[in-house]
Amino acid sequence: MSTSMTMAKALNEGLRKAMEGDPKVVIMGEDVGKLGGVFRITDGLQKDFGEDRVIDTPLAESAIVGTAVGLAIRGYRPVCEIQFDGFVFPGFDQIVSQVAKFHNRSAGLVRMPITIRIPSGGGIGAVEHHSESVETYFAHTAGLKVVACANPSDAYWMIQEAIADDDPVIFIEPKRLYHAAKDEIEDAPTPIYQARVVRPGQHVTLAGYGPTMSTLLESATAAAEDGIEAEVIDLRSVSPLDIPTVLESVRRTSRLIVVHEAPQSFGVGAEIAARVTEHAFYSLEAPVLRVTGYDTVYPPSRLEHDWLPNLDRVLDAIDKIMEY
Amino acid sequence: MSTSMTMAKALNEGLRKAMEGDPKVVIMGEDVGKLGGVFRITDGLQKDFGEDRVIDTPLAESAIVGTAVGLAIRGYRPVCEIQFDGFVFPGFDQIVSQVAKFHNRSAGLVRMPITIRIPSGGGIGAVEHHSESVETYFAHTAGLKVVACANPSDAYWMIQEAIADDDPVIFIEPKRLYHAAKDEIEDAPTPIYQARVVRPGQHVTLAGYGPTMSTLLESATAAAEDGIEAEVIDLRSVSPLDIPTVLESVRRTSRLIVVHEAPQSFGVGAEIAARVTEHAFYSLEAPVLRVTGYDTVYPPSRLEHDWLPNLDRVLDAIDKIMEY
Amino acid sequence: MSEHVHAVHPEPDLVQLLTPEGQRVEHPDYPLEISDEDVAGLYRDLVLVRRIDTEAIALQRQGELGLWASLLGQEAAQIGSGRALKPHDMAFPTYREHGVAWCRDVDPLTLLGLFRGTNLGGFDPREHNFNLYTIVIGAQTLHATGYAMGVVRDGAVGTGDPDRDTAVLAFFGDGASSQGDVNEAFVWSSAGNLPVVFFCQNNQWAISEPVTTQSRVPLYQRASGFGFPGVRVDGNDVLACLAVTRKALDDARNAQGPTLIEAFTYRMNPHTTNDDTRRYRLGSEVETWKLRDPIARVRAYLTREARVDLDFFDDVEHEAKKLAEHVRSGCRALPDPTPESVFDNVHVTMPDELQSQRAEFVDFVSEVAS
Amino acid sequence: MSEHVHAVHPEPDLVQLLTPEGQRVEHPDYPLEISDEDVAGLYRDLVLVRRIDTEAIALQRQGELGLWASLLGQEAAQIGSGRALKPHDMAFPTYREHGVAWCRDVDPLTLLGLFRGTNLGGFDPREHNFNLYTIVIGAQTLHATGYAMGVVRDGAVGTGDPDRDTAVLAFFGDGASSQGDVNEAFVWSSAGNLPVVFFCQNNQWAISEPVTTQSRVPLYQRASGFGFPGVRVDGNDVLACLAVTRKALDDARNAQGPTLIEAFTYRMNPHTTNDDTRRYRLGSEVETWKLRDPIARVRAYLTREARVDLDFFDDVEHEAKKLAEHVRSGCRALPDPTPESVFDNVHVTMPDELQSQRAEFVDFVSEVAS
Ligand SMILES: Cc1ncc(C[n+]2csc(CCOP(=O)(O)OP(=O)(O)O)c2C)c(N)n1
Ligand SMILES: Cc1ncc(C[n+]2csc(CCOP(=O)(O)OP(=O)(O)O)c2C)c(N)n1
Ligand SMILES: [Mg+2]
Ligand SMILES: [Mg+2]
Repeated sequence: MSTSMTMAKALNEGLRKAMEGDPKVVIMGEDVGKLGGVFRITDGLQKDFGEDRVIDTPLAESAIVGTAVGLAIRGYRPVCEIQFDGFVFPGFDQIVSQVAKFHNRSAGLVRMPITIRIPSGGGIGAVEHHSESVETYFAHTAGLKVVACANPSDAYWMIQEAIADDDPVIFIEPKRLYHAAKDEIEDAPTPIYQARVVRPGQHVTLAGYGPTMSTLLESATAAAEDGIEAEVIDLRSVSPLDIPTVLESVRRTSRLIVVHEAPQSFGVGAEIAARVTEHAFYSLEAPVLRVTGYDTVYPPSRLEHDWLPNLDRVLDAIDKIMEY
Repeated sequence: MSTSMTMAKALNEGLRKAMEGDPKVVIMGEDVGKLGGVFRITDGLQKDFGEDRVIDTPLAESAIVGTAVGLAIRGYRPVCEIQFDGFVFPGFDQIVSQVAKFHNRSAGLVRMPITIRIPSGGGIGAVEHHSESVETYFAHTAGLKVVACANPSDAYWMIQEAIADDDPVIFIEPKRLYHAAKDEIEDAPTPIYQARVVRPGQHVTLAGYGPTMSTLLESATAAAEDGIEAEVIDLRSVSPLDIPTVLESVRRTSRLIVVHEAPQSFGVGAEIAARVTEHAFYSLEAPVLRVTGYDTVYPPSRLEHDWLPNLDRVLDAIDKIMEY
Repeated sequence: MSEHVHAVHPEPDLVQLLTPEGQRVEHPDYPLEISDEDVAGLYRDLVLVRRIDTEAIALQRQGELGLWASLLGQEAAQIGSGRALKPHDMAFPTYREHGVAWCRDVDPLTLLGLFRGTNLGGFDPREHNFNLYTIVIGAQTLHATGYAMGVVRDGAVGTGDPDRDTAVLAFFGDGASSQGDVNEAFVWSSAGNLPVVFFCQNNQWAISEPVTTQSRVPLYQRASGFGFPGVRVDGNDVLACLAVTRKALDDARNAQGPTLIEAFTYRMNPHTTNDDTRRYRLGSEVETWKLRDPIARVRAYLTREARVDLDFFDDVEHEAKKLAEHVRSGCRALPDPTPESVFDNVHVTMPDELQSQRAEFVDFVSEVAS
Repeated sequence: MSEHVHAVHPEPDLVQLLTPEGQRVEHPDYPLEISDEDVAGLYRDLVLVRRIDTEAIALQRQGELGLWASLLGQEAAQIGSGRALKPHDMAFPTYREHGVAWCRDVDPLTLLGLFRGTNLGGFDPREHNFNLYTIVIGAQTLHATGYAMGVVRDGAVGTGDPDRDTAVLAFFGDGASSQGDVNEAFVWSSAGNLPVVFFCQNNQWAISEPVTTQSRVPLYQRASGFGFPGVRVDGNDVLACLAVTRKALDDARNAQGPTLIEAFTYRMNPHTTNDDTRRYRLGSEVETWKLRDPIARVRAYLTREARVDLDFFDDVEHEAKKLAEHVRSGCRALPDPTPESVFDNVHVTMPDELQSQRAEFVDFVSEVAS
């Protein structure tokens, strides 16, 4: 396989590897078969692995997740595709009350190695319900892990690690990056639940995940022109959070800005701010700032680029935090 | 009506007032009719207002909420009862994608004056799914308001204000307080979205809502014996948050502890910590501390009292925060 | 899931009043008295809504719309059912019922905002008794059911007063029939004997999935399990759709409870302008269905059997051209919302926290602008 | 919702093999060859599970259990269906199938932890092919459906090998029939022709709501709308429940797809030990159903028609006493979980953040203790 590819292709290859590696891995969802999913992430997999392993399901998210629970009890390792972020909610009960709890309820005797893939976030000019950021709902739910890939290499490796994990994993895929620039696939994975410093810096730390990482890197480059060296961290895992990596950085920079697309209030940024402030109270020169979606309904697409965290808003926050 | 009553009775009286005051108010849910609900909150209402206004629905939460949306479009003001916190999830999609968004999607032309009552939290020795704290999911959802009553008087007034509000309101009822001690009903309400200082103090601020308020007050009393005067704030509204009231207090006490039953991570405490730290950074002598449920599945009832925030854990946090 | 044969051929139990060849046929349960003018009126509707659809697709190609869900092939199902409604009845569409919107006198431009990305619907469902488009599959069937509960509570069913008795028409697709919400709507309307008619356009496909992925029996049969009548109608026959829906709506208004109508039709275009049908269906299937075109049969009937003025067809063509122009220019003229408008109508009264987010945003946007 | 008459009388379409008077009757579709020993065995099961139930209620009164959901009146439905299962079949119960658990050789004490509050289930469903109790109404029907998908993928259906072919039995109640999940389970198993049998115990009540709140037609008819067979059986007739479930399970194993069985029975006790029936139902209704007691008719049959040893009934009584003692003492002896165990098994591997929460908790608990 070529080692340079888009995120969409990387996910497709990662899924293929997972299916080759374990006959118990099954993919299920709406239009994942012949169509290869509306984003073509499962392209060709039904042809190669058959209809029993790549399952075009009836149109019912609660059943997609609920039957995955039954498949897991029977010893399978289901990978559910939710067609768009906004459509995970009909399956919410099965995820939160069944998938997340089953292992615990069975005293650890039954595992739920279920991966729920969710093409997420905005920026693609879609209609309503197609640009939601739903990670916080799951991060607040004990028993679930929530990760987000931000580049092809992570996409390739993380999807395999998520599927291999015996715990249920909500796998956030930044849909607007699916067909963005190709990139090299690294030879080995960075462990899935570890954050990664993607750009070193000493004046301020920028932490994000998934769709916002490119914005963070551009911001760091722009800030560098004004002599501000921003350290950029790709959290990769939203739950569990790799706080030690963030703390190590903040102890050096004394400043932290968290960025995400989900609405600000009660979002991921709040948890990071609370935890970092608790553990690095005396290291902080300024409060943790958040650059996020606003506390509104996701806007009509003509307005999404004003609404989403962008370069200007991050630079603005950097100016603000440097003034403390 | 006697002016001293239990929270259960106060809610019942508040609902009765709301129904008397507006013929468009309808109550709907499982067993709310003859039985008066499993907690008897709607006791006698069907007898007095008829089966058309107090509706025993089929067993389907998505439909309870979804039909409420249709009733609202037709001009009704539905009050939905979710039998227990853990059973709101089958209705999650209708709440998050329809109830919360409809007013916005209609450009403000259609209002969703829907109140969703949720008996919440633990401490009653119940089986699984009957002791969940679900407020954070809704607080993170733009378009919804989330409030919690902590005493009979607030229960009486807040349920009426929630029903009168033209925005959808998630109404959190701390079920373990339903039949706790009677209390006086005040002559006038404190506006529903305002926090209230329920005990003044100058050394540390304790903020909570709903089920944990009694624990906070006991903790303040106990702390006072050691000469620590804790100011106790009943937030009352989780979303919107009345941050100004908290800030005013914290600027005096320089210390804040937030308490809630929901799991700690990505919970309400995180948002309060993040916002207060941002706005009162230089006033804080210590990081905001959180005394909350742990990041686990709600435990079997024999363990819930160890698991829940309790007097000892709050006092422990007070000692900790005073050491800064 | 096990193997299925994908049946595209209408079954014997299909109600038809106008054959694909344009022959008027009778059905014992669905007598239809209709004047030539009225048939001509339906023809006009069919042609005009197809034209709206054609224009919208073109506008999407030109980048004026972000997306469009075409109704091509489903005109008869939508016009037949739409014209069966009385003004005070209420319709709950999915995202494809542009033909029903037309019957409700909703200006096509009103529908475009959602697809252009200038709003999320943005109209008042009560103005034309036509609800906002609903994209979350099946959700609107519960809204329709609840609305019908309201109708009952308003005493607007079974009074015998034609201006008062009200019915609700809920649209959904073959794929949607698998959603919990849709089946809960069946449970409620049957148990509550509610004045709601469920109109399922079985266009054979849910994006790339054939209807057999959802059900191994005809969808209209679903109703019987819930205790109310179901009927399958030729969805490409505007007269049959009109007659069958009229009867069901009358029953609803007369407190006879719900009916499920399965309009057996076909999605001639891709699911939306984003879709690529070559991956999952055969062109030959589309060809078969072309022979059942909903417009051609009415035109054949009008030319052969009815006495419409000679220039009727030209007039409709002319009208279609004017409508097309209205859609084209109107779409381009749709105002872009102001950035700060994203903060409007999240709540009836804006909470302080959102006020300050808005203020910050406004400063910021102007700052960047300057 | 409109008015309903609450029908408690079995309809003609009810499958019955043993009358309330203990008369053996034949049913053309459900011939049952059964030895006196086996009938005696069923009698023993019925008596013993009723005794478990009686003891559990007493234990709840004494504060040893926080809650109990009584099966009184539903013994025949549960023993008949439970005994129709083969060891390698899989059962998915609600929270009331103590009788089915018994048939799966699950020690009654295993069920008590959930109700005592010492665990959340805490056993391995695969040990006895009996799933954890599921309290979220309807959720388990989808788990059963998914499990059946696994069975198909394992090639364990339709092979003709009795030790290999596997069926799944999903239990739910009359109220649950309204949940989206249950209807989605019907959609999937029908479209997928899955080896799952849906066993609905229509005990006439969902807490305080009569079955007419959920449906105006018999529940077994629901299946036809989804394209698979439904049958109503006398849920107080253990022989009929056995025969009907056996046939349905055989069909499932033989790749004939799903069946819905409605066991027409009655919840003789309150919904749970927390419930108060006086608020919503008449004692006379309970009296009527006492005449249809599932145990009395088997005893009548055995005494009248069968040749069981004279002391058989005494032996069963004696065995019941011993079982009661086992339940009583066993319940009191159930170990309390250690406080820190709440952190176990949230994840297979405990994340660092949870580790530190645990550490803090452990220090804290010991601190307070000391
Ligand atoms: C709950 C939900 N899940 C998935 C989707 C994505 N989606 C949009 S349309 C569609 C297919 C709908 O098929 P059908 O109900 O037959 O209607 P049609 O598009 O054919 O008119 C799907 C899966 C959605 N909009 N909502
Ligand atoms: C999703 C959900 N909603 C509500 C409840 C509360 N509840 C527990 S049992 C019950 C009634 C169930 O009735 P039925 O399905 O007939 O079963 P039965 O108890 O009669 O055996 C209800 C409403 C629940 N457990 N789950
Ligand atoms: Mg379709
Ligand atoms: Mg029942």
